[in-house]
Amino acid sequence: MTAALLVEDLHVADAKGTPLLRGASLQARPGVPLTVLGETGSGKSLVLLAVLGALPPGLQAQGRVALAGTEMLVAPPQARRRLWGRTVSVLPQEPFLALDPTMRALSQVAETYRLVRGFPRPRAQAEAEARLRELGLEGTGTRFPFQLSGGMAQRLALAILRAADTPVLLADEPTKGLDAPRRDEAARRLRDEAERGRAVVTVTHDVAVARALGGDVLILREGAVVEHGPAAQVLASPSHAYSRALLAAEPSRWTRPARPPSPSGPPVMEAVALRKSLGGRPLLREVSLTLRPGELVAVLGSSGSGKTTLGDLLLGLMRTDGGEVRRLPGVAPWRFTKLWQDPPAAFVPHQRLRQGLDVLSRRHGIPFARFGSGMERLGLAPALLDRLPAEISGGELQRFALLRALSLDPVFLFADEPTSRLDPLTQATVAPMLREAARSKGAAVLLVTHDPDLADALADRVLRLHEGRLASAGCHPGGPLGL
Amino acid sequence: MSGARGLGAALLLLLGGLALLGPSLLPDPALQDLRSALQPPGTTWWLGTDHLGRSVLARAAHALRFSLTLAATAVGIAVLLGTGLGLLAASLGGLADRALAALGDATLALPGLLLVMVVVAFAPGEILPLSGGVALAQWVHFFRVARAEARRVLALPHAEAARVLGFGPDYVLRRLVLPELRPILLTLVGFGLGTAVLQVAALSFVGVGVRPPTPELGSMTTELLPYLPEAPVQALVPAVLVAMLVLGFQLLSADEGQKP
Amino acid sequence: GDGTAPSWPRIVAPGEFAGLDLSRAGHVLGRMGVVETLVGADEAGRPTPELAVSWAVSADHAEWRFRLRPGARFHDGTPVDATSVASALSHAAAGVSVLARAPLAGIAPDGEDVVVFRLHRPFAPLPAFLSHAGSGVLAPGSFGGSGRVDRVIGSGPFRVAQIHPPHRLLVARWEGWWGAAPRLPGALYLATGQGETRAVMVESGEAQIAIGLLPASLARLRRRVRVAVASVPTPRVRMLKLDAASPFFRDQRVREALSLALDREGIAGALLRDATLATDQLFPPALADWHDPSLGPSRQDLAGARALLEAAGWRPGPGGIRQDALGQRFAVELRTFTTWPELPAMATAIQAQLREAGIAVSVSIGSSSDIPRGHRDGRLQMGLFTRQFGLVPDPLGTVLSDYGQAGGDWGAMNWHSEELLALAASLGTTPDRSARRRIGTILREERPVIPIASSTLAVAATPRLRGLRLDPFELRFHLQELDWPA
Amino acid sequence: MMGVVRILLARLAQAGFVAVLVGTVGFALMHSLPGDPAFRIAAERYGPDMVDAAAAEAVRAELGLDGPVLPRLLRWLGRVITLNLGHSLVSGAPVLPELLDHLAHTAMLAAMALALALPLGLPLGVLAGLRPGGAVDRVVLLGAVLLRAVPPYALGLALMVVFALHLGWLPPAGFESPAAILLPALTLALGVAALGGRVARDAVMAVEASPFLRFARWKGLSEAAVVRRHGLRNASIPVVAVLGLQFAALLEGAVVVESLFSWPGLGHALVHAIFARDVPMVQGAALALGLGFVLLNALADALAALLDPRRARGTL
Ligand SMILES: Nc1ncnc2c1ncn2[C@@H]1O[C@H](COP(=O)(O)OP(=O)(O)OP(=O)(O)O)[C@@H](O)[C@H]1O
Ligand SMILES: Nc1ncnc2c1ncn2[C@@H]1O[C@H](COP(=O)(O)OP(=O)(O)OP(=O)(O)O)[C@@H](O)[C@H]1O
Ligand SMILES: [Mg+2]
Ligand SMILES: [Mg+2]
Repeated sequence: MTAALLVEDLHVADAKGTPLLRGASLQARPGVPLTVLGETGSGKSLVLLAVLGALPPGLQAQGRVALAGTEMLVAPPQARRRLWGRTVSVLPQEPFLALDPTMRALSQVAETYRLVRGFPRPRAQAEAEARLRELGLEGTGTRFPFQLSGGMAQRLALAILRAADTPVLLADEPTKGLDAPRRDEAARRLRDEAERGRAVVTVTHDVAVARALGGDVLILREGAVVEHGPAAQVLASPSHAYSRALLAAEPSRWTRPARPPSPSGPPVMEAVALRKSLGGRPLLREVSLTLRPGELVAVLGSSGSGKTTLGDLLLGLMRTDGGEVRRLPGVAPWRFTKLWQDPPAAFVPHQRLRQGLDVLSRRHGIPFARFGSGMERLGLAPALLDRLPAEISGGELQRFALLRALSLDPVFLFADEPTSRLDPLTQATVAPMLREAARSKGAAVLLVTHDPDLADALADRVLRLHEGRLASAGCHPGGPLGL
Repeated sequence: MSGARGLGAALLLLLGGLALLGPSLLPDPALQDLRSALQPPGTTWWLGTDHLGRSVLARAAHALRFSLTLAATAVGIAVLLGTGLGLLAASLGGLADRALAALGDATLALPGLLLVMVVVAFAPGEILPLSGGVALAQWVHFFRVARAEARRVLALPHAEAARVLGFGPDYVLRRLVLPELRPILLTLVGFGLGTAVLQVAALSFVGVGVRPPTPELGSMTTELLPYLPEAPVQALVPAVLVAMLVLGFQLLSADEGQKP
Repeated sequence: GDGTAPSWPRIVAPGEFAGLDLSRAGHVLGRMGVVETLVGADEAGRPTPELAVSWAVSADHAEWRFRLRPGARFHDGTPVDATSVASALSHAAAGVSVLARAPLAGIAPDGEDVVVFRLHRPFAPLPAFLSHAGSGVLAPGSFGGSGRVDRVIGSGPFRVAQIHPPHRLLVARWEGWWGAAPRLPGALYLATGQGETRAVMVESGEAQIAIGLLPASLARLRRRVRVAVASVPTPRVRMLKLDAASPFFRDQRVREALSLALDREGIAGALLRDATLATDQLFPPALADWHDPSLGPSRQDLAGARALLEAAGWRPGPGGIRQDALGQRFAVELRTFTTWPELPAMATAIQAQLREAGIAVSVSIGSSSDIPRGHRDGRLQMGLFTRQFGLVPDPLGTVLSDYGQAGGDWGAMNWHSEELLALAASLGTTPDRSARRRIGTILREERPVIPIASSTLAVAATPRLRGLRLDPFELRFHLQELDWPA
Repeated sequence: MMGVVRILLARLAQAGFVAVLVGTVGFALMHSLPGDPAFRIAAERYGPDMVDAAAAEAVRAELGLDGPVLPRLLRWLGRVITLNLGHSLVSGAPVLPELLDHLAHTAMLAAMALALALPLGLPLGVLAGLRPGGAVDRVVLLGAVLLRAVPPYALGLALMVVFALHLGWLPPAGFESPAAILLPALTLALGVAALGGRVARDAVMAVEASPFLRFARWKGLSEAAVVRRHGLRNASIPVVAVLGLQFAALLEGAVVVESLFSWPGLGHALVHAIFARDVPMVQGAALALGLGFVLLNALADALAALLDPRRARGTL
């Protein structure tokens, strides 16, 4: 059987000639899922865009990309466009940006059935509802994207991908922000697609997803393929040093820190009996929480349970329906800060990163050099500073968000899925910075994550948000978290 | 599209040059020769003469200076006032927002002509009261557009992020809202300039505008219109100049709309 | 449906009407043949019988008796009798109308068919005053409780079918008219302010008659086969009014200099498209008794004007503007208005021409009322306007009100002539042609006002329309004589 | 439900505020104009041939124009609640019915102008925005600019000559046949279409650059579907804001076109009223327009909220 898609020796460089991809090659066959793992910023998303024939203007590509017999690098735009939605479909890395802000969720799924696949309206509607249901989104069809939680938006994008039912499916981090059952569910759906004879290419940072998908695995680093082979083989016994390091960096394998000294000092942030309803439904029923300096508390909870809402209430970005939030008095307001679940949403789209940091440094009197050393620690190349937020990879942007937040010397940091777009190896270097912010700078950090291993590895306390209430999810260290 | 920008800049420079230098190089625009009324363009009168036998070229140059000054002043005031209040309303919200919106409605509701007449009554035919009057009639447009756009941008997450990062409303409005507002503002400014010229023409039409013999682009067209069949060039020159002015601004803002 | 039918011609004219009573709508109701007057006027302005078949003045000139037309009826069927005529005209005389300016002591019926006007003093032009649109006869049923007109019931060949001030009047043939039955079943009057619009409307067949064409469109329309253009001279003169008490115009030589500085033929030729309209007589050729055809229009004579100004003590000063011995600049304001579209352009031409003579004129364009008001409060220096000497067909009335002892709102300002007053008084009893000419001469020599150009009334109509007759006094359209065969 | 009531009440309060403001300021402005009202009214009533000092004095006596000013304003404000706007100083007729008639004509004209402008300007603007710098964009830009640069008076006359005279398709002016609205409406529409099209083009360009539109294409939707379902709605948000204003401007600003086409609308009447110092008429017109704008803006805001669900939250 021939490859449904073929990438041979793909080179991509930016306008200045800086290489972004250096001779990547891969192929995907129907029925065999291909999973791409790799370092953040290594070019995974670019490969997918190249396959789709939608590389951003300004980038130059060489090599060969063949999709269902069409040479995507040289084909005229109309020829490429004809394949979209019929031969190939894609789940972009940032669902928040891909969804039409003014269209209801169900319509965004149903229009694929109706307009691309030509189903009559009632059937399209029914199919779309089924897709939503499969992903646990029943009842959200009439909502607009801004009324969805991060994980729900992610699942909605996945539903749209599945609705396309094309021979080739490209999914860029389809499971980020999902809790384990939903993640596994999503992975199983993708594997099913492959088993139905589709060529499925999935980019992920989650080794568990790669395992669940099976098929072939490819590991990318600095724009080149370092390893390629059947999942079982590559995941179990990687041959390349980088692959080994990458796979060994899963949070579950991190060494746990020593037990912290029990926190003292006046609470930085205190919530008493918070209540909040959204869309007419009570979301937080009674949430109380006390955070002291130096404390890192993790909150787990299923997608849509109100974690982001809780953070917004604490930071005063949303009004409470009842209860009280108390902050440590006498502290500048910006030292209570937040890492947004969707990094692109929090960056000014028309502002280059350098400019963004520059105004920040001037606003708060932070020497710009401090950003330099921070970037080095976070593995961010200085060249990235001159790009727009849309021109760097998801993981790079997420690290810039972290850099920005930490530079303000926060006393309280609400970190909403701060590592969702990072590969395990990078996570392992970045995540400790959060702990460090708490330990050595005395900040109170409220970490939201879906990854119990990560919570377990970082947090002093782990809480669980369930049915509008916060409960302790076990005690540190090491206890089984039983989700 | 930077070719378009260049063209726009060139047009505006050309017009600016004509307005700046023309009056001193060309004959007195009020000089009449009734027996040479409505002469076609030729070597004596490059653009012909009007119904009173005055040089249309000389009048056009003077009119351009007058109308440019007037339109720029009027639109300048209207943009500053309208955008300023619009941003203020959007960022304050609540009662202040509603009060400002009501003020805008009230200004719109008061007949523009009445406003202009009252302002102009202080110094009939003077450029500043005229611009003031026109600005008074135009500021609401900028106000409402600025307010709507500011409300939209202020609700976006990156505006929220800027606030969390400790940036004040000043920064948010200047760096986040204004860049989004700029393309539409530029478009409106371009048309606003043309509208200002035409508004003054409409005022002359009802007898409130400039006093004779001041040449002014809008009323030049209106005056010469009855003679269009006999003297098409003369009647169209002022309109063409206004068009070039508006076009220049539109071209200048040509690729502003393309957000990166 | 609005009752219009394709066979009802449409007339577009500039005049709007601000209400129903004759002081506001008389000019429209009269022209459309709804309201009649006791006396009409022929092309030369001579009185003709209308609702009155004959009239006579008593030997002491103190009483006029008008015998009414037998069988005339109002549109509501009631007879036009002496009582209703006397009450309608008394009503007009009490309001804003030309009748109010006549020296009336009372109007009373004498029997069924005679109306008697008693006067304070002899007043020869009374019949002419009675032909003015504001002196129309409305039926008693027209007046509501407070004496306001709330329905228009006239006695003319056409009755009101619909009336919507200020734009629209639809009239329908009235079968009970005393004259020969009109051929037209009805007609529509539409006030249309813009001359260009009227021209296009008649050219495109949307209107059948367009009254008052702009000079610029006239030439074009004359070349069209789809319209017939006709014009008559009217007793309307464009003129400058000067404050003869102001330090600028006190001296008659200055007023004469102004007149000499003007290039009337240039103005008339360029702006009115007819150089022959230039005139420096107050009374245009249309007023044959008053006009002196032996006097051509005075030519522009800048040298003469400068010399006169020089002689009057106005010496050249800085910037080419003259100043007097005290150093006062000869800078004056000229007020005009836009009701007649040519006035602002004429003001601009005058401004340029006076500038040549060393006089700085600033032009202020406002409302027509600025001129009478400026006359009253003394602020007016110069005014440019048009004056209808046939406001009543005998200009004597206008002369009396404009050039009397105290001058007139639309005439002299702070100027009068004993000789003229005496002549005018004598005209109250005798129709003396030489006295009339003499009045014209006095005005021409003393120049309390400076005439510039006379007027024509230009009308365009569908050629198919038969029997169109132009009225120089703009009192009637003569619709009852029109025929518009299909 | 409570929310709706609250919004309605707020709008009502705003309307009341605007009414009082507009009535008072209009009154004050009219009284600060130079010129003697008695003369102005007489000129408007009796025409230039008949206006003189005697006529002005008669008007002054009839209307009691010399009385104190403040009580007149208070009386007006007191009566407004009962919808009694007084009588016109010129025609003597009650203001309200006259005003409603003018307003109806103007609203009809404005609505027709908008109805003509939208299908004219928006599609062209959208096409131009989809291919900025392309042929359509250039032609549309040039056309828009020319249309906005020609005085409405000239534009109207040109249309009249072409459509009424040469082609004979439409009546040139007047309000005798229903078709007579078309030419004045078209004259106004061309200007609105020019601006609306231009704003639409900018908005489409902005939306065109957004990631969700790219994603809509990746979904496989046809270009038409992409534009229709995702482009237009998002791009129409700023367009609605601008067009709402244009409509407002049309209500008042059609003076020149109305008098050119003899359209018995508010603009024309208003100019006359201002010139004639017909204070109750001007106050009434300003009041009607003010309330109209409050309503119009409420509609525009509602439409914006409908188009942009994020706005509907109301918490900004
Ligand atoms: N439009 C662009 N212009 C210039 N450089 C770009 C552009 N888009 C991406 N890059 C750069 O190309 C490199 C690869 O980006 P890509 O988005 O493919 O990374 P990725 O492997 O998907 O990483 P992540 O896991 O963080 O999403 C990054 O260094 C990024 O900064
Ligand atoms: N404006 C809104 N109107 C109605 N419902 C809303 C609105 N905003 C959020 N919601 C709903 O509130 C719930 C909680 O959202 P939140 O973003 O807090 O969830 P979360 O716990 O952060 O989920 P995730 O892990 O998926 O990010 C979701 O069901 C979401 O659909
Ligand atoms: Mg990526
Ligand atoms: Mg969340």
